[in-house]
Amino acid sequence: MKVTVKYFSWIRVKLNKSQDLFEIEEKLNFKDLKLFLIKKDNFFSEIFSDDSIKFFINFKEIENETIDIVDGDELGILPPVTGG
Amino acid sequence: MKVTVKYFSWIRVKLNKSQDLFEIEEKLNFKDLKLFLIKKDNFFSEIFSDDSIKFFINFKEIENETIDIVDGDELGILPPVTGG
Amino acid sequence: MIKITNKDFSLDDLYSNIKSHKNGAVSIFLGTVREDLFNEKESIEAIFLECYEDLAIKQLDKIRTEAIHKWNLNNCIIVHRVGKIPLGDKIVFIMTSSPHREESIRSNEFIIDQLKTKAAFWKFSQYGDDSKIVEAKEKDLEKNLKWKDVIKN
Amino acid sequence: MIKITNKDFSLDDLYSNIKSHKNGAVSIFLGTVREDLFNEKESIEAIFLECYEDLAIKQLDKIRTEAIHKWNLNNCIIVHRVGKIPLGDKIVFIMTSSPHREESIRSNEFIIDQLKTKAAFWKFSQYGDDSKIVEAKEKDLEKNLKWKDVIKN
Repeated sequence: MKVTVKYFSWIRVKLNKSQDLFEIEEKLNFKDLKLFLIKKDNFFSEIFSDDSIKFFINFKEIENETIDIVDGDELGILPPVTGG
Repeated sequence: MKVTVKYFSWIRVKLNKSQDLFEIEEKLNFKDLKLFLIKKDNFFSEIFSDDSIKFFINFKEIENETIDIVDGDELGILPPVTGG
Repeated sequence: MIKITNKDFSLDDLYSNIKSHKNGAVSIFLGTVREDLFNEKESIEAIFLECYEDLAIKQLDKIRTEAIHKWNLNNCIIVHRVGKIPLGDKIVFIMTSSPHREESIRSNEFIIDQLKTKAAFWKFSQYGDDSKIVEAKEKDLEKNLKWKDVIKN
Repeated sequence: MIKITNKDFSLDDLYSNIKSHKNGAVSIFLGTVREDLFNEKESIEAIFLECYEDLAIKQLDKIRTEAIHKWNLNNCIIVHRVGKIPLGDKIVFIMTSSPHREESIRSNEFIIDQLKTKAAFWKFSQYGDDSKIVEAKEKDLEKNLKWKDVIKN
């Protein structure tokens, strides 16, 4: 299955890209996805331990980390917002 | 001396005019002017006993009724305002 | 800037007068002609706004100056229409600008609350050739009282 | 109406969308680009606004719907600019309309407080080719908390 990960603000700047498209073989939930991403790039361990960052699956904030990830899902990784 | 009296809102409508110019011989203060006006038209006794009406001499609200009236003064008689 | 006018006005034109690199926030309040001004079933056709202009200018200037000092505003514009005003049209315009939003918002509300009870304007509603005086509202006087401490400080 | 755009916009055009005989009050808030965005001596040249558009639209729609229901508004328009925005230009526009002023004023403040902490936009300040991330403010989070009881009711 394909999972899009979108980066914003300082994360986008640091990674120097606004998104990644990952091809994933096994069925997984958000907890597993985190481990998958950390294995890809250790920078993600910094992201996932930062309390100020919020995670959205298909434009809904993740409340339960056991939520299943399915083909076509979009994960948004959001530092604190500063609009307005 | 000449004193202009300006009428607004329901008072203007009731009197069917927006102002009067009075020629006054004697020296007087605001208290005297009230008596002068009541003598001219008894309608003024209604005006001067209505707590909701405010009186301005030369665009300043009257705080002390003993204020002297001088030539060219303008008295504004204002029902409660309803702008905005 | 304070203006009393018998013509409608452009928001963009007024805004261009206060646009500044020093502003982070601009608040605008518009009072407009509501068809059920009396909360009655019968809809009005227009309103007529009467004004004691020389006094009103002084009163608006006092309110504006108080607001600018109290909230340290960058700028403030008050425009009030007079004469016949059609349904839906603008009656009053208040614009306040400041570096941060707290000041523009608070001061804007202060000005409209003050203006409602302390500036020499009177509304009449019009039905055809008939006109009717709009009564002053107790509620506006109460809203005014809440600013008592603010302007004392 | 909710709009995310990379162009400046006209206040008069936006106002014409909500003009109505049912309105007695219209409140507008504008956030604009302040030169001392960092409270530093050095003035910025412009800001760059980044947005997660699909999410931001949903978030703004939720805030707008909450405000309309809570204050029984006649209408509400939110416009947010993205991309490069010059000094002094508008960043965000919020317009609320209602029969009486209390509702348009309160709801307008609610929306900007919510938007500041709950909509997927990010500011960068620009100095020449350099850009710098604008840090989120504690104060905005606090302002948000004050609406907790309002939106629970």
